[in-house]
Amino acid sequence: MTTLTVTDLDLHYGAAQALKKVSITAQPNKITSVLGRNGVGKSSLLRAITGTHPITNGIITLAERDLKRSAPYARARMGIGYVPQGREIFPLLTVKENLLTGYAPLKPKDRSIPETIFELFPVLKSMLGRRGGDLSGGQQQQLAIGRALVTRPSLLVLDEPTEGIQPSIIKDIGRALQFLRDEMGMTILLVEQYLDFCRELSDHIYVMDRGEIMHEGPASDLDDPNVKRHLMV
Amino acid sequence: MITAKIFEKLGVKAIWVVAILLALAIAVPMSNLLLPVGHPLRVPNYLVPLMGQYLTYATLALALDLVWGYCGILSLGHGAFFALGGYAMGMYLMRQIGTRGVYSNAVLPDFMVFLGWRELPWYWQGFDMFWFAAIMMAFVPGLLAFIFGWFAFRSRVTGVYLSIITQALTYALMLAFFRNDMGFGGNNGLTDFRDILGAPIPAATTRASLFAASAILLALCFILCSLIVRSKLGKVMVAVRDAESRTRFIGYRVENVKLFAFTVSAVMAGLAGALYVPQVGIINPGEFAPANSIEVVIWTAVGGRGTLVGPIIGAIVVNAAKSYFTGTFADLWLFILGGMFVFVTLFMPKGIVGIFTSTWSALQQRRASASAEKGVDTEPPTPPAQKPQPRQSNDAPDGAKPSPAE
Amino acid sequence: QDEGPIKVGILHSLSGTMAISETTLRDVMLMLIEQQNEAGGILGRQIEPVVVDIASDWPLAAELARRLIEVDEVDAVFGCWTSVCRKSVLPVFEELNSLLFYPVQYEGEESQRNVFYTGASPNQQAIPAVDYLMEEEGVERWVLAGTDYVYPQTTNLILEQYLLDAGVAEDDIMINYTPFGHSDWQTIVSDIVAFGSEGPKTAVVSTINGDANVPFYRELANQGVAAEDIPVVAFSVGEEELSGFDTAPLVGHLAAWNYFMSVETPENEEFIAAWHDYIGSEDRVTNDPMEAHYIGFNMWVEAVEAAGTTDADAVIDAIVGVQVPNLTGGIAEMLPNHHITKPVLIGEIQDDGQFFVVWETEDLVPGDAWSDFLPESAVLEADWTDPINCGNYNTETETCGGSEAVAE
Amino acid sequence: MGSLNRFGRPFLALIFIALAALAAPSAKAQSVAEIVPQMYDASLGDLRDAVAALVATGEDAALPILQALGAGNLYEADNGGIFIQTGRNQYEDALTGAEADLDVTGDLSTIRINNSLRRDIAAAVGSLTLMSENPATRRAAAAQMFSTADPANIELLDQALAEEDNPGVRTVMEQARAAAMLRADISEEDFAAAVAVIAARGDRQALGILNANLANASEAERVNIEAGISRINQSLQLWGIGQNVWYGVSLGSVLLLAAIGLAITFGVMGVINMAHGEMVMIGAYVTFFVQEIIRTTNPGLFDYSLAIAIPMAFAVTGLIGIAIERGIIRWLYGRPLETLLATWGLSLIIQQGVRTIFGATNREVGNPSWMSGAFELGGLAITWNRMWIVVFALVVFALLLLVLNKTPLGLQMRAVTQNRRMASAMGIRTPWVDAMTFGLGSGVAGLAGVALSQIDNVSPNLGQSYIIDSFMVVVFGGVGNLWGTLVGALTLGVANKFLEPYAGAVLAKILILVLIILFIQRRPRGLFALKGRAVEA
Amino acid sequence: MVDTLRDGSLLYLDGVSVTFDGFRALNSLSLVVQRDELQAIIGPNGAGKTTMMDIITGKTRPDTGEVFFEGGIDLTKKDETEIANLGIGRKFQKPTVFGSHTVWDNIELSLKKPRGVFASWFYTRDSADTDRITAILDTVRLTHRKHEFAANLSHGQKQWLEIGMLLAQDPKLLLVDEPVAGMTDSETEETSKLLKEISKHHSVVVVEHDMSFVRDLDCRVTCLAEGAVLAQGSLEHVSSDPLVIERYLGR
Ligand SMILES: Nc1ncnc2c1ncn2[C@@H]1O[C@H](COP(=O)(O)OP(=O)(O)OP(=O)(O)O)[C@@H](O)[C@H]1O
Ligand SMILES: Nc1ncnc2c1ncn2[C@@H]1O[C@H](COP(=O)(O)OP(=O)(O)OP(=O)(O)O)[C@@H](O)[C@H]1O
Ligand SMILES: [Mg+2]
Ligand SMILES: [Mg+2]
Repeated sequence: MTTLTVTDLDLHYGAAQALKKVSITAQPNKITSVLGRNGVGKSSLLRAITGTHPITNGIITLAERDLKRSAPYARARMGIGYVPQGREIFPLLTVKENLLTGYAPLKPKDRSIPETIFELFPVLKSMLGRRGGDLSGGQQQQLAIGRALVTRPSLLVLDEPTEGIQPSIIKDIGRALQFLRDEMGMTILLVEQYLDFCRELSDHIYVMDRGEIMHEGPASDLDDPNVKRHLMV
Repeated sequence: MITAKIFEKLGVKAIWVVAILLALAIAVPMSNLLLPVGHPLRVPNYLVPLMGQYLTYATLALALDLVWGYCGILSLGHGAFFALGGYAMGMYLMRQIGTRGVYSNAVLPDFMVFLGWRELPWYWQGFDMFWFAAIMMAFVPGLLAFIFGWFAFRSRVTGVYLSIITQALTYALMLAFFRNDMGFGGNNGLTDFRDILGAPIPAATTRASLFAASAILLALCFILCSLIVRSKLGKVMVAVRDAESRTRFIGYRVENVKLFAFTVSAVMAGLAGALYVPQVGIINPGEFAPANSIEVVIWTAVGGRGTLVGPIIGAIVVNAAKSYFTGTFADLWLFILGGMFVFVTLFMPKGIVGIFTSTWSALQQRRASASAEKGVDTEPPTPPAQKPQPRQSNDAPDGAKPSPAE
Repeated sequence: QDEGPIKVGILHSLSGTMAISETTLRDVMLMLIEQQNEAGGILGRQIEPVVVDIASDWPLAAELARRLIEVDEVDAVFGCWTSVCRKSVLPVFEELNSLLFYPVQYEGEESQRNVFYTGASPNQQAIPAVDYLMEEEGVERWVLAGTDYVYPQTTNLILEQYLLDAGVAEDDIMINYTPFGHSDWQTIVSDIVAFGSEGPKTAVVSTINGDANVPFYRELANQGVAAEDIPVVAFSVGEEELSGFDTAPLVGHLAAWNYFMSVETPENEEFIAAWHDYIGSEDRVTNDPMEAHYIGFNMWVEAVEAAGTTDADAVIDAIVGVQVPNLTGGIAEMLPNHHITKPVLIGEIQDDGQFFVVWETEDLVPGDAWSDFLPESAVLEADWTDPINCGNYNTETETCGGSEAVAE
Repeated sequence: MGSLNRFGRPFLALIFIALAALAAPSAKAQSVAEIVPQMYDASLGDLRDAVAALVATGEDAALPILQALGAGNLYEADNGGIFIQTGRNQYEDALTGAEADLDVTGDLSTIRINNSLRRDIAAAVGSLTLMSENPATRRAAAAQMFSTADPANIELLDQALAEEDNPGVRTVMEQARAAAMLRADISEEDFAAAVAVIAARGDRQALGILNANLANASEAERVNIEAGISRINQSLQLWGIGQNVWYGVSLGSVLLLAAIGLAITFGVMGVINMAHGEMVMIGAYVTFFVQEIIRTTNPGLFDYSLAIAIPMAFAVTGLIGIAIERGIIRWLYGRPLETLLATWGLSLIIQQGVRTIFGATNREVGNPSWMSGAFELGGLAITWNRMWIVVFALVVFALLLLVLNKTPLGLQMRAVTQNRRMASAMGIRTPWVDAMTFGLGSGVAGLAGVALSQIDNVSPNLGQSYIIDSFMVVVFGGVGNLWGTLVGALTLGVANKFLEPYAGAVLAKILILVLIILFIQRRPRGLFALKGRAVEA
Repeated sequence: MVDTLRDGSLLYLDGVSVTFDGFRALNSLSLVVQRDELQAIIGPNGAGKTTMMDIITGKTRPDTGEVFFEGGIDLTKKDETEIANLGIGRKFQKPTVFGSHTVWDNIELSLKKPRGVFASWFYTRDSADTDRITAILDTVRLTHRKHEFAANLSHGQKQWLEIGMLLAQDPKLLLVDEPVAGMTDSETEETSKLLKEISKHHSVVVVEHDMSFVRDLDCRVTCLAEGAVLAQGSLEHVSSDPLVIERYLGR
């Protein structure tokens, strides 16, 4: 089973330390959320897990395999799908080509675009020939999520996936995540600021502040004043 | 207390650089002229014009740094402005030969005589007067840069497109100046200079004066660049470099900022070229060769782009290396020089100056961390070891150590 | 002070665009020096070559010339190929009073006290070639094709005047210039063919320089311009240039030089053998500028021996009148104008990349510094011996023009 | 030599009478056997006499000797013997036909001739072969006579025409006859007819003949000729435009080849690759190397040398490219401008390296037979090497387009260069893709080198002369767009060739540069500019 | 009639259409913003909200339609710089800041000052400017990072910096594209307070998808869809529109 464990993680940007001894676990069939104010290190944690930024210390394991030395593409091949903050669409590739980049870690026989993506984001289907960079912000966000799903991940890592997306589709995304969790047995790690969304979906939450994990517990803890304190300005 | 204010605006580093340059302007000529031959401290004759030449190169590199390092305009044609300034000086020097040319023609330079020209072309008029020539040394490159920049920046030509058309510009000028019909001596260019301002060029005193003039020009240009770079205008330039369109949306006229920097830079390059010519004794269309302009970019990169001091160091180091190696390892020097460029890129990403600043900041940091353990929000602005990478610009900014506003 | 080796500077481009031609000259100089050392050197002292690379960069040439003379203290310098190189180092040699031996054919219009021109001046190459075409091939129409720089321009100016004087109509002369390193010759070759198809016999006089020649000749070959129909006579194409491609389709096109590798004389055979031996390859060719260095070096050696010193002034005095054998069976003499006497040979390209000499002057031609076909220079004379001692003596006003008049 | 021609001796005798006029007035007729030994160590003047004498003999044996002399296959031996080369290191005695024994004869050396002698021989051989059994030979002989245009040939041509049944050869013979007639003293109608025949031919050679006769024609004849000339000029002018387009296309294809590798390393990857020219140069040296090996081991393969060189050059430069990417470029992603510095350094090193290994001088790269010469297409003269280069450039372009747009590798290449980090997170093996992309770009540059070795110098400077043009083309066409590179290269090529006749080569080049500068003002992102949000930051 | 509407308004768009490669992003859009008005714009992804801002700020030229500022100024004839100097400031959907400048310098560059080359060259910061910058930094809570390079900020911090830069420009009309994306709930509340405060003396147009934020703003709401206005009015009114629910809010 694809359990993700992160132990005592340190991460630096040059001299500045962004993560301090961070440890989390994400279980299969669960949605694990990480919350915190701006700049506390949520995205940094996800970058560490996906390998897009090097870590200074600590251990990351996926299904009991150590990821420390693996390049991002190797992690993608182990089943990590990543929806980064800021969309990171390939701007000059068409929507279709953006989706096709997800074929890279797949075996030839698995290479197809799941229909569910278009059910979830119908707008993508009508825009397959358009360049990714021309899409509106929200459309790009939808594309980014769709693109990650093409790789058939066993661990899905999402960094504020609802940012800039219209309310109706946010609801769809929520339903889709539940489906992926419940029916596909996916491990889902979610960073989100949108508390209502989190509360509704999450099985387990972590709260960060200043590069450290300050709290861990079930989603209901979100209403705990101790936790709220970390999310206040 | 205007001087005090200027000093303050210049910053300590610039004052040091200027002081060193001025000291050189005095010390080198004195040592060459006053000390007896063979004295260990005497600067030998041949080194004086050579060092003067390096200083003009350094001025050129500095000029490029203003547009490239700060404004993000990678000009691959800066040699053109240098050469135009040089030609203006060359034309003056040619006119000074007078009847001492081989054909004893008081007006026409030798090459015109034997190619059968009957009278001096209109664009040669006035170059017998130094003041006129001196204005042209700055005006011609400045005007060309202004016109070129006016169109290019208004049309929003940026990035490699701009780089390549600057290259096309210098290349076209090279081909044009190669033509004998242009009246600039074809590929032989202008040579055989005798006097400058009445002083014979080969004389030691003239050489020393030219050296001093080069050092002073460099110092003045450095002051000018520092004043620009350290002002808010300098920050706008960097902003343009990082995110040109964003700058527009704040309300700055990007094209004017670029045009200003480009023109000022071209004028500096032209003046440098003007001082270069009497010290090497020739100006020919080879100076317009695209490869020459690329070399200027390389000096700047080797020294450290966007630092003002870097290009000066880079120009001197690369050229001194070239002088030394071409004379000493005639067969190997390209390996050495080429290897040096590769080495610098791989191991000194911020150029030679970057090595100093990073050791300096490492030292500072050690001191800072020794004194206090603060955490993520450490107050002192230590320049990050990792360069920030704005996504939209293809021009990775570096250097330009931020001078915190306080 | 007379102890230790005598130093000789070698000032050629070993990199950049001109390396293609000049590297060989560096090698031949090293060979000559080695030979001289084996024969006991000069004045009982060994010769030490000092090699620098001017990298086809002319300001650098001036800088390195200065360095050779001032820092390395060489007694003579052999070097340069292009005119601009010579022009840029010339003030240095004048200022520091040293010697330069310049081995390449050039446009003339110059004579300087410190420079010895061992290559051909226009009257030793261009004019005889045109004469040959006029007389032997009956050419009436002329294409003067050159690279756009001073040597072709001057040469063509002289030739044009010469042809007009010989009664050729202006319409029968076509002048065409191309940029350095021009590589697409389709249009120009077809223009030549068109010009040549207008009736009378046509020839091309090529002053195309350097790299541009290979693509030019390849295009000639491919468009089938045969030597029997439109012969091309070149002044800058020698054995070295021809070694870059297959010359079979070009057999019969011409070149005018003062030396060809194919000339069969004992001196030449010995020289070629020594060269092959030195360079370690039988495939390497010899050419005219190499011979010029050979002559120049031997002249310098003779002059130094005669003067008993390497002192520049003494050598300048001693060298005028020095005679050394050239490689084609004649004698080269250093004239008072610092040019030398040379035979003029016209060769036809053969399929092995060599030239077959089809014509040669009966007598040696003395090099003329100032062309008689340019109005301004017709009255000038160069003579570096007393009493004139001037590079541009005006025979009409009987004065020495230029700086010397003022300086002396 | 058996039957030399279809008509045998009587006819030959006639030829020789006709040729007697051409031959130098030799005192008395000699036999071939007498003349040949005189050719040993003869001066050019003596050789000329010998040729005339040989023609005058009227013997069959003269023809092969003349042909050999004209082709440079006639040799003299140290012992005074004269030999004809029949094959590689095979010589037979010109008189006896006996195989040469080098031990007896001593060294053999070619008998050299000059242009005017070559012309004489060609004329003589032309006359002698006019009756050959082979139509191609007859045609060549007639063509030769056309250019000689000697009235003495008229009778001969009449004879031949009477027998000729091949229509193609007939035409040429008629034209040759007409050309000769113009020089002879003939009636006005005949003159007009001859002019008509020649004008109908309509090419430059015809123009030459007409022009040549203009000077000494009578008033009436002149009108005739002028009409002929203007007719030819008109058609030539039309064809001239086509010819210019072709020159432009062919120049464009050279630019395309030179630039297309750069369109990958620079256009797609964003590496300011100053070492691109050196990859082209290495490709040319690979060609040289391949040809050198073929020359020494198996000369028969020479015509295939390019076919062998193409994959070799691609592999060699591609591998070098991969090595460069792995060794240097990969440390520089994210700092594209620094690649300029590193690759500039590399280009210096590679140039000097090649200079050290292969020497600074040009190396000989030959054209295989199928790359030599020209053919006519209507009024267009098309040289084979240009034509194959155009084809090659288009094929390379098409293949590249296919790779880039239709293969997973192409998609991954584009993804990686647009956002390396994200591509990696998508599971794309970025180091591998980077290496492949740079290798592909370099390999294509190497292919360009193979083609350029056929038209230009193969020297260490080869690359330098193309690098600037390559950047111009890529930028003019629009960075990152392969079609732009194609259209850009062809546009610049054609524009250049249309400017050249008016402005001269130098000004044309300057004008092109100015046009590029002005064009970029109008379209700041090149011809095929990418538009939309995606590109505007 | 129409003219009086235009003259009285700060921003007036009428019949604006724009097409990209055949795709109609704005379809005869008409919109009026009054002086000192706060207006929220919602609408599905791709409705054309950002494109509308592009048109107002001169980044994109409309194919047809009128865009007037302060009644008489035709914005379609002006370029970005002129429009910015007329007093229209913008926060971009995707935060774009000057990465190699410090946070402080980012704000300083944006301060409302003469923008000319020489004016910038000879500019010296006076204490009023310093106070203003300090105040803005406080507002956007970046005081503790004022010496940090902007490139080193987290995504949310860049959003804040953009808002700070917008404030510093002190424009007459603020166009704010998705200001609270990536902010915590409490920050969202702060932002709405801030915008309401500003709108007392400025006109503000806010684009957002966060309904609770829009509710907090308590202003006129316009819902765009497929490049045209779908509904307009109070939030209650708009959000009860069945078309809005179907196309935008979802069930
Ligand atoms: N340059 C362009 N080329 C092609 N299509 C474009 C371009 N610019 C915008 N579009 C299209 O126009 C439509 C409107 O885009 P816009 O960014 O204005 O939407 P939006 O309302 O801001 O959406 P979001 O809420 O997702 O930010 C989108 O469908 C987008 O794909
Ligand atoms: N590329 C970078 N270089 C230097 N520092 C960085 C970089 N990226 C982030 N940081 C710093 O690291 C810290 C953590 O940033 P991170 O992006 O992980 O925050 P976050 O929790 O995701 O915030 P947000 O909610 O705003 O996205 C911040 O203080 C930020 O300034
Ligand atoms: Mg984040
Ligand atoms: Mg938007």
